Amino acid sequence: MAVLTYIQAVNQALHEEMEQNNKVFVLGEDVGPKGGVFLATEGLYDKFGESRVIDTPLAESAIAGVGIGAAMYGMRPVAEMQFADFIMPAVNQIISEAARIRYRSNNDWTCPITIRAPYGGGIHGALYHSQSIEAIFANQPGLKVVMPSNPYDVKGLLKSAIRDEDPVLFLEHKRAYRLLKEEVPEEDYTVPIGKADIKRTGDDVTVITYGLCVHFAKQAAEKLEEEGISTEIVDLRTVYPLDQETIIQAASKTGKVLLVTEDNKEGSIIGEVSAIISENCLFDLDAPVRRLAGPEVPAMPYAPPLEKEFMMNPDKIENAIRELAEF
Amino acid sequence: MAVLTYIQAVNQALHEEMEQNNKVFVLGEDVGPKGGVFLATEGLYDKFGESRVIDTPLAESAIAGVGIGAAMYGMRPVAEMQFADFIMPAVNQIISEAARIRYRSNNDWTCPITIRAPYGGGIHGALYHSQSIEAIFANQPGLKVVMPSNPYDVKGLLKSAIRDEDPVLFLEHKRAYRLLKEEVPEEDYTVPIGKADIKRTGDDVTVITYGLCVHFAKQAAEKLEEEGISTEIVDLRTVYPLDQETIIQAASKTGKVLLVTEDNKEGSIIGEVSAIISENCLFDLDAPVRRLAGPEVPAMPYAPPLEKEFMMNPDKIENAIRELAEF
Amino acid sequence: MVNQTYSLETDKDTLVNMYREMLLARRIDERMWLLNRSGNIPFVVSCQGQEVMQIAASFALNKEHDYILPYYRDVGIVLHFGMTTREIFLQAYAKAEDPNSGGRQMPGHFGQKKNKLVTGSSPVTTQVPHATGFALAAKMENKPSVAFVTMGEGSTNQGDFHEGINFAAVHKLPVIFMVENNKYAISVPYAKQVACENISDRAIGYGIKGIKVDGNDAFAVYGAVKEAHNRALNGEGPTLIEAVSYRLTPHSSDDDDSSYRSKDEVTSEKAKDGIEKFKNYLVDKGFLKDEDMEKLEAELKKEINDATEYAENAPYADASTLTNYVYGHKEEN
Amino acid sequence: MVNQTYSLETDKDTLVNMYREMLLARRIDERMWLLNRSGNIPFVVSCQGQEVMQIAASFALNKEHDYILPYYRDVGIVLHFGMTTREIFLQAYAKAEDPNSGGRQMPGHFGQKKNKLVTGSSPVTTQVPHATGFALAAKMENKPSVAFVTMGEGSTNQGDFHEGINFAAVHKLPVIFMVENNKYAISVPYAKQVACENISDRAIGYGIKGIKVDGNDAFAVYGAVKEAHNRALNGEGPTLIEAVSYRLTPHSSDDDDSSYRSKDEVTSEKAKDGIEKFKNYLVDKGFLKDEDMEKLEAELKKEINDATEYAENAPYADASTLTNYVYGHKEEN
Ligand SMILES: Cc1ncc(C[n+]2csc(CCOP(=O)(O)OP(=O)(O)O)c2C)c(N)n1
Ligand SMILES: Cc1ncc(C[n+]2csc(CCOP(=O)(O)OP(=O)(O)O)c2C)c(N)n1
Ligand SMILES: [Mg+2]
Ligand SMILES: [Mg+2]
Repeated sequence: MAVLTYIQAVNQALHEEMEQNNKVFVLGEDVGPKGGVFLATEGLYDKFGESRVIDTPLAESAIAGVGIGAAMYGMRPVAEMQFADFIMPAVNQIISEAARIRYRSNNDWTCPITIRAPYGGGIHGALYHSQSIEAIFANQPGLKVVMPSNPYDVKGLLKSAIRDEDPVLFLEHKRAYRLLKEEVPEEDYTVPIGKADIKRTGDDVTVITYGLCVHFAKQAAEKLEEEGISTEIVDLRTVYPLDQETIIQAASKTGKVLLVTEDNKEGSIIGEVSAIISENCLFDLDAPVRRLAGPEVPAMPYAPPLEKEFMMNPDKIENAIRELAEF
Repeated sequence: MAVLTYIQAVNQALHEEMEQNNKVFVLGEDVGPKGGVFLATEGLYDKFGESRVIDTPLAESAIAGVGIGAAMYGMRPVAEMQFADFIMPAVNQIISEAARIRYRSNNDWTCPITIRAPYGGGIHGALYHSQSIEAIFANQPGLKVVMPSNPYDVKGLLKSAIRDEDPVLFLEHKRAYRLLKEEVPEEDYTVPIGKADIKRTGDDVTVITYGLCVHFAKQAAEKLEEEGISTEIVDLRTVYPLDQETIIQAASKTGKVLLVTEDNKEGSIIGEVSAIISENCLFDLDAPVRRLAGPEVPAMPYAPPLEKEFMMNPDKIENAIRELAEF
Repeated sequence: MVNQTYSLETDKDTLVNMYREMLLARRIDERMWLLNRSGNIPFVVSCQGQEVMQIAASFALNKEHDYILPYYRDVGIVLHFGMTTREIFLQAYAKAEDPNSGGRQMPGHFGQKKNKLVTGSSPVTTQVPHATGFALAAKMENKPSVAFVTMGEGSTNQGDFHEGINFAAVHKLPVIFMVENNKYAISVPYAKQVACENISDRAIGYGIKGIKVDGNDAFAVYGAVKEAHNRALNGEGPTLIEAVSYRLTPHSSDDDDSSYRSKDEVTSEKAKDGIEKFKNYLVDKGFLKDEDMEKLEAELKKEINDATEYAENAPYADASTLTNYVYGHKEEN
Repeated sequence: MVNQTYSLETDKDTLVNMYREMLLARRIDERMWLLNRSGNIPFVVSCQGQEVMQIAASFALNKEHDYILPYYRDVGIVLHFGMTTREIFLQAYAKAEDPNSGGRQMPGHFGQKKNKLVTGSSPVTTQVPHATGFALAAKMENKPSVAFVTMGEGSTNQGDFHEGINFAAVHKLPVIFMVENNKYAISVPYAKQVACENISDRAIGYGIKGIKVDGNDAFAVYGAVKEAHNRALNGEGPTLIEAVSYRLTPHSSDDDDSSYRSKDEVTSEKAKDGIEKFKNYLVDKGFLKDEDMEKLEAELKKEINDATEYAENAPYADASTLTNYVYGHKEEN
């Protein structure tokens, strides 16, 4: 097994899926000869040619909309939004169209499109290259929103997304792209959409999170282990629709739950997680369900002290776990 | 005091604000000679002329975007989205622009725009003329989302929105337009944005909701009163950012909380309400925080049996309150 | 009219069939209004005034290969591509058997996969990039399919019009964009929608062919669409066609058009009705006799009566089906 | 060049000032790259190759009345409208004193109300409808203000370009849309962005005036913008101007342009650099001597050194300010 970075796992999944199924193609801004601004599509243009690796005009609604048309036809488009922040012009196509096509046609038409977008902060990207955008889409039945935390899951989930019969929004944390590496099997495998994953088992406090914060939570948990605090970590992986079963089990297990997101708190998807716990585990709780999130500002600023202040990190998580453990 | 319908209250607020301040103008599709498809802007064109009552091309991103430009200039635009469902093409302008202008310019520029949109179901509007869209916008610091439940609040809140220094999304329940009537003062008054309102006091169960569901909750509460069940009803009025204080007080008061929305449940704004209660009132709760919402389907169908099945109604609320009371 | 594969003017059967379809669309629409005004169906959005362009365009397309992305006024188009009169009434009544959506969507939201009619929604113009996507897929798969998409002239001001056509133009895709210019977007007249003289001039800004035709003239529309179809098949890329007529009814059964246009205007436009014009042509040519007309009207009436009755008596979808088909099969990896 | 209020060709001081501003923009940009490559600032997005059109356009506008909606390459424009060299370095260093955003936004995200420079964001083309909004407001208020907005040619494919210009066209608003066509959208060359020969041809589809000019020719750009400005003030509505040059640097400091264009291409385009051309014109006319050049370069260098030093030493905004200015004063009704 080779050690791959998070972005190499994206790239490998694309290569393999395009090899296996000639209905799979990619489209987006700069995905062709340049290989994408983060090199997610590196090598695809040379291998599969310009008819399957399409540099589009600078128009996100068209990238999504043309992809949706091709998906209805029967293709398996993988559309790239250059930054998740720039998905906003495509919201109408994604929500009004992709998410509703099966339902509105009473199962006659379907829309198996995958829309990839790099999200998240910590890369000096400022307000418009750092955002967490999942909450905008996490209320739309018909759509799935996947946010993997580690290279292994990236490869397996991206393959599942491309093979899924329904539209999948696949959000990749851009700070994780080169930061996170691990062994990733060369062979074909998938990771199921809709299933959360226990990334670490523990007894004192349950941390439920997703994306880069899983990495931070692991670091925090390791440190706390030395202090004798045992942390369970749930990686949501699919943030919409949520895996209620795993959430309920893990929350009930320790009775102390910390929810973590890089997004600003109010209206973020961890509110829904909290509500699920509240509905189902009230009498198992030993402490209020605690949420740790970004501040209530529109997006992350550029200047280093401000970005740092906004960003989630292992220390913040460590402190919150400790507080809960001591509650 | 005259008895006004919900939509007449909208109309009266617009007339009065345009009279009082010549920076106020309206723009949207069919808002001119036709007076809007729901007649919200009736009479404005005749009174204020076509330069202040602007029939726009069919282009929501421009309606929002041009309004935003005019607001930055110093005007007080009131933009109408013909149906809330059609706000989707304007999401980029609303979220990336309106909500971020003050913050990104470090308070140099501001964007005092009001965007009105009729939302909600129960009018045979099917998938695309019935949606609850608030959740899409309820995670965006810089923006305020107001959803009044009754004619008095409509007039007072719309005036506050127009006078607000920041962008306000003003969502009007279209089923309420002609259904709900009450006495509304002719004089100038405002209702504060950001403050929830106790629409009924009670001791057994707290219902927290907004929009048309407040009306349904009142009907349910009246019936239950006869059975000796006493219901407190909180009308959120502003669904973003939420009035945490009022929510916490009202939830703690009875210890039994029912949250109601017409939206589908997962990812709706009542998840956030639940999370706030969970964080702050855990030890005051006598029952799990219960959520009553629409089913997890992309949007409300047209055929009467399907629409009826989807829609919230007093009976569903009554049953849920009773169950909680008996918990 | 270049490269026409057969001469429309002389093929009697084709012409009479075209007339039949136009008239059927009109009669269906008229019946809808009656049913609406009598309280039997809650909503109608009309094709009246646009049947000629719809049918003429359809005849220039290929039923076997082409993908059709209609908009809400296209009763004529969906009829031509295989939706039955009964099915049209089933969707008007929103009954379970409605092939478009099983009664989930409002009337006029067409879609029927077996006839390559692509499902549509209410937000206007989203179908334009979809059509480009169909054309892209067909090209990638080397299929002789053309995507044909329609929209109102008001809808050409949406960003998706611009983005969808530009994409198709850059990639020289086999797609035909036909604007049904009926001079109003609900209450907003042409002059308040755009400042250009011709919607078809927008083609220049995409580097594609633009054609403007009288939408009441079946031959002109047929010729333009045929030319566009040939261009598409020959790899010459997309065409933007503007067909001009008039919306003879209010915007929908919920609209009162007296607040924004005069009776006189409507009356004078009615006089230009293309169906009448087409009929007169057939009569002049001797293709259609008085007795044919009577027979035809009787046939259509029976077809519409049967369809109405069937749809009226058909059941609604059961409330228990509300949550069906949100997602397909679960991922099973 | 019609209706010109003064003859640009003969006004020596104006011409020399123009040259000074172009050169200042270029030298600032060059310094930015040095600072980036030496690790002092994390990001640069460049104006190189577009200074001539930026300065020439600015000189045709009215500093007192006009509203300017620049895009991220418009160092030249913001300089002309009053942003100081020091302020430009403050934003490059993202320091608290940066008037654009206090260091909140990335470099190149301009905005300074006192100079009527309207705050911009990263998603391209959102500023186009804003410009229409400023023009609408100015017209409603009867002010002699024109809105001037720029964008790259790639950005003309966004829906907001279409919607914003169409709105302005219908209402004949005083706004100038200037496309800075530098032939690339990051790695995507013109031919993969659009199929039309001229971006300026899109004007036809909006029923407005379109003008294409050589962006390396200051006189041509000045004339086009002056004409557009006059049209705007005379109530003749918007103008779409396309000014063509070339992006001399990679897209940004994060881009490696060798993966998508050849060195040869870049070299041959560099030879057409408009600043050099403009300087030669001034030298030929005798408006600029060698010693003037030396003095000028020395002046600019000092200005840039001072600004760099100031910005480098200026403090960042304190972390405690992170949550300031999300909303204005609380509603107090
Ligand atoms: C995005 C969007 N905005 C608004 C509407 C409401 N609406 C429905 S039809 C219509 C006018 C359409 O005009 P046009 O495109 O000319 O088509 P026509 O109805 O005249 O055939 C409007 C504004 C909509 N359906 N979608
Ligand atoms: C909506 C949106 N999509 C994508 C991007 C990423 N992006 C930044 S600049 C750029 C290319 C812009 O090209 P052009 O408009 O020609 O301007 P230029 O940079 O060449 O001056 C892209 C794709 C963005 N900023 N906004
Ligand atoms: Mg129309
Ligand atoms: Mg460019």
